[in-house]
Amino acid sequence: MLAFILRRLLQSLIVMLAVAFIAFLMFRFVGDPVEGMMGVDARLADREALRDRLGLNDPFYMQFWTFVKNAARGEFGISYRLQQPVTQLILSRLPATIELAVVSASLALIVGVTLGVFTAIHGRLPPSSRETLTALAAIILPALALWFLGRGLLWSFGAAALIFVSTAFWAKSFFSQAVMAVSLVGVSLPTFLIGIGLIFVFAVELKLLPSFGRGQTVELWKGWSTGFLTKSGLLSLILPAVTLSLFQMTLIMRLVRAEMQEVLRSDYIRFARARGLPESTINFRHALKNTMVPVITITGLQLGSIIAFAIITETVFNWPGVGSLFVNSVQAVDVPVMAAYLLFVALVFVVINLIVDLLYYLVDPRLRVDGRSGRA
Amino acid sequence: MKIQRFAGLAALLASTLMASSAMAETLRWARASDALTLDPHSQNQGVTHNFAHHIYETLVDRAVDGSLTPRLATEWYVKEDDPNVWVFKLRHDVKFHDGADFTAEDVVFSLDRARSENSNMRQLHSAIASVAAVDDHTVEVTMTGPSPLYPNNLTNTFVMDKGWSEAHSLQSVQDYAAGEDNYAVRNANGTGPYILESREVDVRSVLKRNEAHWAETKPQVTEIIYLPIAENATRIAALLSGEVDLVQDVPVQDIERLKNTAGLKVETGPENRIIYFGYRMDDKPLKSSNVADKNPIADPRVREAMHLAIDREAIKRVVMRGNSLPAGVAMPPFVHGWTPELDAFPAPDPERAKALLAEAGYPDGFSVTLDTPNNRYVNDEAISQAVVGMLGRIGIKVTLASRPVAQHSPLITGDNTDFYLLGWGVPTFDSAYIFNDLIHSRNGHFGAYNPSGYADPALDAKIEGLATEIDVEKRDADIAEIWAQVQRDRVLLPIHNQLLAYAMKDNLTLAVHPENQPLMTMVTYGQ
Amino acid sequence: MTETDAQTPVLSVRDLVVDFPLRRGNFRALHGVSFDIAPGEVLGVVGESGAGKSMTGAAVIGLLTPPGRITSGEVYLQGQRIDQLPEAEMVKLRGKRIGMVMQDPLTSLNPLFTVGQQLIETIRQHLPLSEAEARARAVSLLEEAGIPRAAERIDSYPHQFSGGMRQRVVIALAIAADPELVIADEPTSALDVSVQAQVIKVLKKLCESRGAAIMLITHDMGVIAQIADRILVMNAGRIVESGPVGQVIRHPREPYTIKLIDSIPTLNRESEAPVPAEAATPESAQDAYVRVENLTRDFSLGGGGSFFGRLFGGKDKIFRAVNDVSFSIRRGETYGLVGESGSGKSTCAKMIAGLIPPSSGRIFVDGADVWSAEGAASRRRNVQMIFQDPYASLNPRWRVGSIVAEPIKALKLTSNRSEIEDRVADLLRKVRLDPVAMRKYPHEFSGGQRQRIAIARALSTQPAFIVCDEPTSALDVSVQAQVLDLMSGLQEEYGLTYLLISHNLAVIRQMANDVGVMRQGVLEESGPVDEIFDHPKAEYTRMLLDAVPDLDKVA
Amino acid sequence: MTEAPPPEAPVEAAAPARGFWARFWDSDVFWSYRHNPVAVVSSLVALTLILAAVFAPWIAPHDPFNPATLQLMDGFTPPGEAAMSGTVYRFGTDDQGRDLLSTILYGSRVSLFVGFAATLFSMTLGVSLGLFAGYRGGLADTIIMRVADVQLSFPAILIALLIFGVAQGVIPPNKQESMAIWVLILAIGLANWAQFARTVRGAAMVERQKDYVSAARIMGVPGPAIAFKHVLPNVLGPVLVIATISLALAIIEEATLSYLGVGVPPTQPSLGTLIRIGQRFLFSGEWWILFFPALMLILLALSVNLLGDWLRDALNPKLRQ
Repeated sequence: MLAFILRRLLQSLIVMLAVAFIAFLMFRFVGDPVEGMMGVDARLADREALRDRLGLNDPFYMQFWTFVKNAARGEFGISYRLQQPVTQLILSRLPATIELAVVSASLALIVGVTLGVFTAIHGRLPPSSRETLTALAAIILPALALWFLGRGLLWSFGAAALIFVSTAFWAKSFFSQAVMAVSLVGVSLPTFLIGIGLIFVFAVELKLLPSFGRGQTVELWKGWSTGFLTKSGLLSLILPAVTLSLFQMTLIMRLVRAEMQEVLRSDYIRFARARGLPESTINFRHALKNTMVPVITITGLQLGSIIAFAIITETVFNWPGVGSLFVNSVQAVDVPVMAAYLLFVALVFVVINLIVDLLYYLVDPRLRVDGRSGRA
Repeated sequence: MKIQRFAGLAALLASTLMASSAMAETLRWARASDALTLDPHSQNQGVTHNFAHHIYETLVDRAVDGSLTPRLATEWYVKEDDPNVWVFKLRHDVKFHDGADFTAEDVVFSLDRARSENSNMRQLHSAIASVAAVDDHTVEVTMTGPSPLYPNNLTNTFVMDKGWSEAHSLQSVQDYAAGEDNYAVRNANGTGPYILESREVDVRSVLKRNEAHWAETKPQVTEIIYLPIAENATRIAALLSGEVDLVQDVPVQDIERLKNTAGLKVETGPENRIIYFGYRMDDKPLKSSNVADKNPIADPRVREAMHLAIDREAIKRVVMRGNSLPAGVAMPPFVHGWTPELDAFPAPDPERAKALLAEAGYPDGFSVTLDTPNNRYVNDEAISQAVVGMLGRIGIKVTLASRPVAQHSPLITGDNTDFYLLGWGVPTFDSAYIFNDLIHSRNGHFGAYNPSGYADPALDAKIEGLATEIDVEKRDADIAEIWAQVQRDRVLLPIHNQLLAYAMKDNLTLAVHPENQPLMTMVTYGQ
Repeated sequence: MTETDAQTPVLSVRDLVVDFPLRRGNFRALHGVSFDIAPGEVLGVVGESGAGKSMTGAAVIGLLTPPGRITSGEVYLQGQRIDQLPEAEMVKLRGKRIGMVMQDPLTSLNPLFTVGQQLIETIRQHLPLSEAEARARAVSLLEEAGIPRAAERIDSYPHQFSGGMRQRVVIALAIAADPELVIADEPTSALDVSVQAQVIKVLKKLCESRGAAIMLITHDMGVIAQIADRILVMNAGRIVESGPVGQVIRHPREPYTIKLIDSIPTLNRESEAPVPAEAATPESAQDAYVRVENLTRDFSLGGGGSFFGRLFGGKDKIFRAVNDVSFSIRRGETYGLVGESGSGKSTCAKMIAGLIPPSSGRIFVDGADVWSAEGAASRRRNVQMIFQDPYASLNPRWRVGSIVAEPIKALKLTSNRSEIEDRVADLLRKVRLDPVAMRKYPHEFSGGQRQRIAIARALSTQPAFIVCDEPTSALDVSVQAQVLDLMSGLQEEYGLTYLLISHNLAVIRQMANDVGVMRQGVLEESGPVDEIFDHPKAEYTRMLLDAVPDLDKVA
Repeated sequence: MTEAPPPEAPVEAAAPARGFWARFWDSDVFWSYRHNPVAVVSSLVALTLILAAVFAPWIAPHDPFNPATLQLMDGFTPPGEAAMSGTVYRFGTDDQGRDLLSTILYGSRVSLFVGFAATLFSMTLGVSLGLFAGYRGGLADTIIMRVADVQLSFPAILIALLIFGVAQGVIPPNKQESMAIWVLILAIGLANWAQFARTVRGAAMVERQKDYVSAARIMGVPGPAIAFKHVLPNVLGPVLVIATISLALAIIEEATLSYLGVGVPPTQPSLGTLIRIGQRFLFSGEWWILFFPALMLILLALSVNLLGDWLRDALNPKLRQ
């Protein structure tokens, strides 16, 4: 076990180094940082001088070595754009991103797993055409009625959505098939479009939710400011969290469904039936736990990528997290921030991977006992 | 991070206490980007200066018409016996936010700091030989030579408190290339009409009215919440949903919609910025052209054809939705040296343009790549795109290369472009500012944004002479001559001057500032 | 109903019809099956794959896989009709009144729950017991099922038990709530012979002590002979014959039953011993066509083997799969290698065929070391292999013609297309398949046919030596007989030399001249087949022979 | 043998081998296609869109990629209304006076080309690496899969951004526009190979244990030949499924990259570029500039995704009946 963790740590180190290298390689090409730093009046000679001072004229390997050396000490230098220590900058932005990521990840996980299980259990039989027609009629007719009554499209859509959710109770296989199809819309739309659409509907038209930022924040501890404790903070979280989670939610749901269907076909589930266990025990005790084993890895990786994935969501909602910091830095060629951000993402990846491995140990007794490395 | 906690509490308190007071007016001010730093001498950048103007003050200020007005200096003149010395008389009874008195020592300190090694403002003060305080309210600035226009360079140079700065070791500007941190980046102590309450970079800054400010009339806005929102759509959405009161960077296409929205209004006005196209016009072949043996643009007839191909009115009407002033000269009307004659432009004449091309030996046109930024100027990419079409119609096949400005600018400063779009603001309101960087041939001190290859030693000498010429009439004549030559040789291909638009709640009034540096002190409430 | 007895049958099935509405039309799996099981009776249901025997069991307990359904007929449990019960009622029946044991103990238990958790949840589902009481009952059940130190092991996970032990757990689970009937679907097919016998005994003992009847579904007549009271022979969804075990096995009436029983190889030599090849003088090993000398093979169990492992000083765990094995095969003869799973016999086969290199030791075929550079070329021509699973040994995406021709092309024997085609047709005829087969894909053939295609492929390079790794263990007995016949025929015709790997002692006895018995990588004993089978020297061999269920042991 | 398999094909000899089309029509996959209305509809939609894109030069009323023919003054004409020049544009025009119908046809051509080429590229790369890793095992496997893991945890967009950034630096500025589309393909392709590699590697590890591979090895068929001739055909099913989904993904990624400001030149816009341009006019009332390209993108991605969904089920042997 210890050896295993050590081995993983070493691998992680290699991963971090590789990412650092790639990041570094890329930054040489994204643009000239001097441009943003000097302002338009600067003379060519001054530009050259600054390049020299920044070490941009040093040989490549020297620059990389300096970078790694400093990064190992948690030193990423001073942001070219904002002229503050990068570490401090990233730390001050971290709470926003982590809160957003945690909420979206939980949302994706809870809704994804629930829907995945639901569709796996109830989606085995295609809905009868009668069920389909009743359900469709129940959804479309009230919506049309509302529209004709002049309540507007949003009301109609709202009503349709509500009734659609209610089909989960009375038209289960219709609901699961429909969820499968509708969920594809979530992955067929670019995230930024979803975000802008949500802003348009919920902020501009309905004026229900804030369109940008984090609302009021409260400082908890050592600069960790949270939006969880204020109403505006919580309201501000809704749209970005939904936008960010939609994609992962769809993936998790489909993954859980596929794995669960596989598990439900296995011998031990058949045997559990033969033992006379009730359906609920079979689905939620036996099948679900077995489903989680393969789901953990992929989900872990997916959730890890939420933080990096947030760059687009954060941009659209002006969410003050590390993602929007990164995008702003890319535009200004703020190399120290970009490098630190990429390493940060790599770090998240490495940590999540370790957690996933440990979770494996917890969930799957086959790994716990013989203590050998590798996943079955 | 202490500020933040404090600010949270303060904001809470403030909002509860002041809710009843009719005088208290909070303004939520959104624009596309944040000030880069609070250090007033670190960056020479518009947004940063704009923010700093609320906290710090300059010696002289510029009025909307471009003229200089007193601010911390009440009067200034060239010393009678020495044309190289500028004398500034300072305002009395001015206090910094921390209560310290404003004196000549502070000005000396600030000017020295602004021209120190790491300051990005030092270019503006490169002609200074020394600065000295004569008495508590008089400062003498000795120049290396006659500098008649020097006060123009002072409109963005802010005065810091010497005592406060020394207490926080701020004598030199942050050398961030060396990894230094600096107190002034995140803290401010100025004499300005607003006091910094809290600041989260890129997120929000809160400013409170300075009740001890020297000005007689207090601004109506008692609190400013400054909110940078980078995405255009999100920024406009925030205004539409009532989450902000004022949006400074309004995309032209949204002006109509906002005007027609109940409760909102839009103010528009010209910006002191010219949008133009530049090209390589020396004899070396173009890098991106199918004509490999020579440079077609070097032929004046080709340049004329290109000018004739452009339909500025169409660009104004469609791309800019009417929000531009088409230009015939690469100089905003605010700038000293501008005349209506220079700014006249010919009606588009594609037929004549084609004939000229044929005459020059390119009956079938030629191909060239146009480099355009896509996130810098109002609809920059769309303008370029429209021009691609117009040039296409006379046979010049243009490939459009569109980049963020961070990648676009190096192409120009690094001589890596054949044909490009650029915008040029003129903070000094003087033609020399344009000539120095756009017209003068490139060397270590001039022509940083002139990749045209256009080089005329006589013209260069004339440009250099403008800086020290005291004889106003002679200088004006020189400027006119230079412009005449530039226009004759068609060194630049001007398109238009940008119009700025500010959108706000309709109970506010704020006029557009030509340098896009509006002061919230100017905001008035009521119809 | 025939109620001559005072007793009501535990299970009574009448005219059971099961249909599978498939897309190519309806497939009728059971065509009106009727039978009774008396209380405490053990009914053996036997038949080849596709006979419908498992289907009958699944239909009784109500666990037909969709879209299968009972179209008509009736099922009574203790006189109560159960085939039309709603699912909610059926759930209460399962486990409580009808228990079930499935084939594969490795997959029947949920790997993520301890044995105890699974037992306790089953017990508490059916009996009003507290957690502690259920646990006590679970322990005693495990003890009864013959699990040593049951009280400790109850908290172990399934993977910590061996296959045989797991099947005992499965049996314990099946009888946890004292059902009246236990349906055992091939309960021993996945187990080694030595374990098989014990598990059968446990099943019988547990059911006897509770008076539970058993419906024992199996393809193995031997197992039925061992414990069943009555036998039901099924074929193609119908009952062919039924009656007391002794009677049916000794005096089968129906032609199908007769054929079925005839095709079962037995340990007792009925026919002639396989004739040694012409020059069959028992010479020294020098003459041997295949010679295996001190063959050893180690496997690393990982952990320490990799680069990182070494970096952290992890110890390389070595597992010796084959340990110093030597034997030889004379030209034209068959050498049988027997052993249970994990004995290393397949590893031997793979080393000889050139699939995995030995750790030490040498293999000579026709005098050439097959693992030397020169030997490899001759090995490819001379050595071929036939595999166990006819479904996995043919590439499903290739046409049969290409499959059979592959060795010809790989060894560049000829590249003329029509010549290749002729040869393939010829080969297919040799294995008694229509040459049209070459245009089809493997999935269009049955298991026996596929194994013949595999043989045709093995023959296509005209090898002298064929390694046969369990060539018939995936096949039904009647098909097995055909394939074995074909192999013998080909051996005679072409003077082939075989290495026959099998866990089935009867098959070895029937086919081999010499035999080697392997156990845990070691060759326990080796010698002429009759000598070893009739006078086994090694304890292990004797145990193996004893464990084989034999029709002759029928009570 | 827990239960009887469905009846096997008629035994022995003489059933004639059927023709390709007959077998195709009767195959399980096509049967499930014929009986799945969602699959039929989505494939028809996808096919229509793809054909419309391919034949855009013959269908589209204008050539939006030729700037010389554009009427700037016709810009922002609403759908169905007469423009300044008197022309009526069915879907309206955009800010450059381009006919939107033509533009989305041409634009989806670009998007589809990028999508197909990127998918093909990532497929080739992923399948080769996956086969190599799965068939070879050992250190090569560890390294490849580790890289794939890392890659999977970085969103494709981020990776594509990085690659795009590097390409910007490597390619001389005046070549960048002509290379842009290839860089895009490379970037998206490189960002998506890991899914293929993982799947193929998993499948290859299963396949290489199969006896037909052993049989080929005994004959001395060399490793790469086994990997490609034997293993590859048997892992193509899941590859096809992933290819479908990653086609949709590539189209969306291209759009997102355009949104972030990297991508094809605006004079030859893809759907993504059109959406980026269009979203500027979301609040200003010119809804059609965003609406039609977005609709096209959704239809395209959704129909391809639905097809992939069906294919996944149809090719899953365990779901077959």
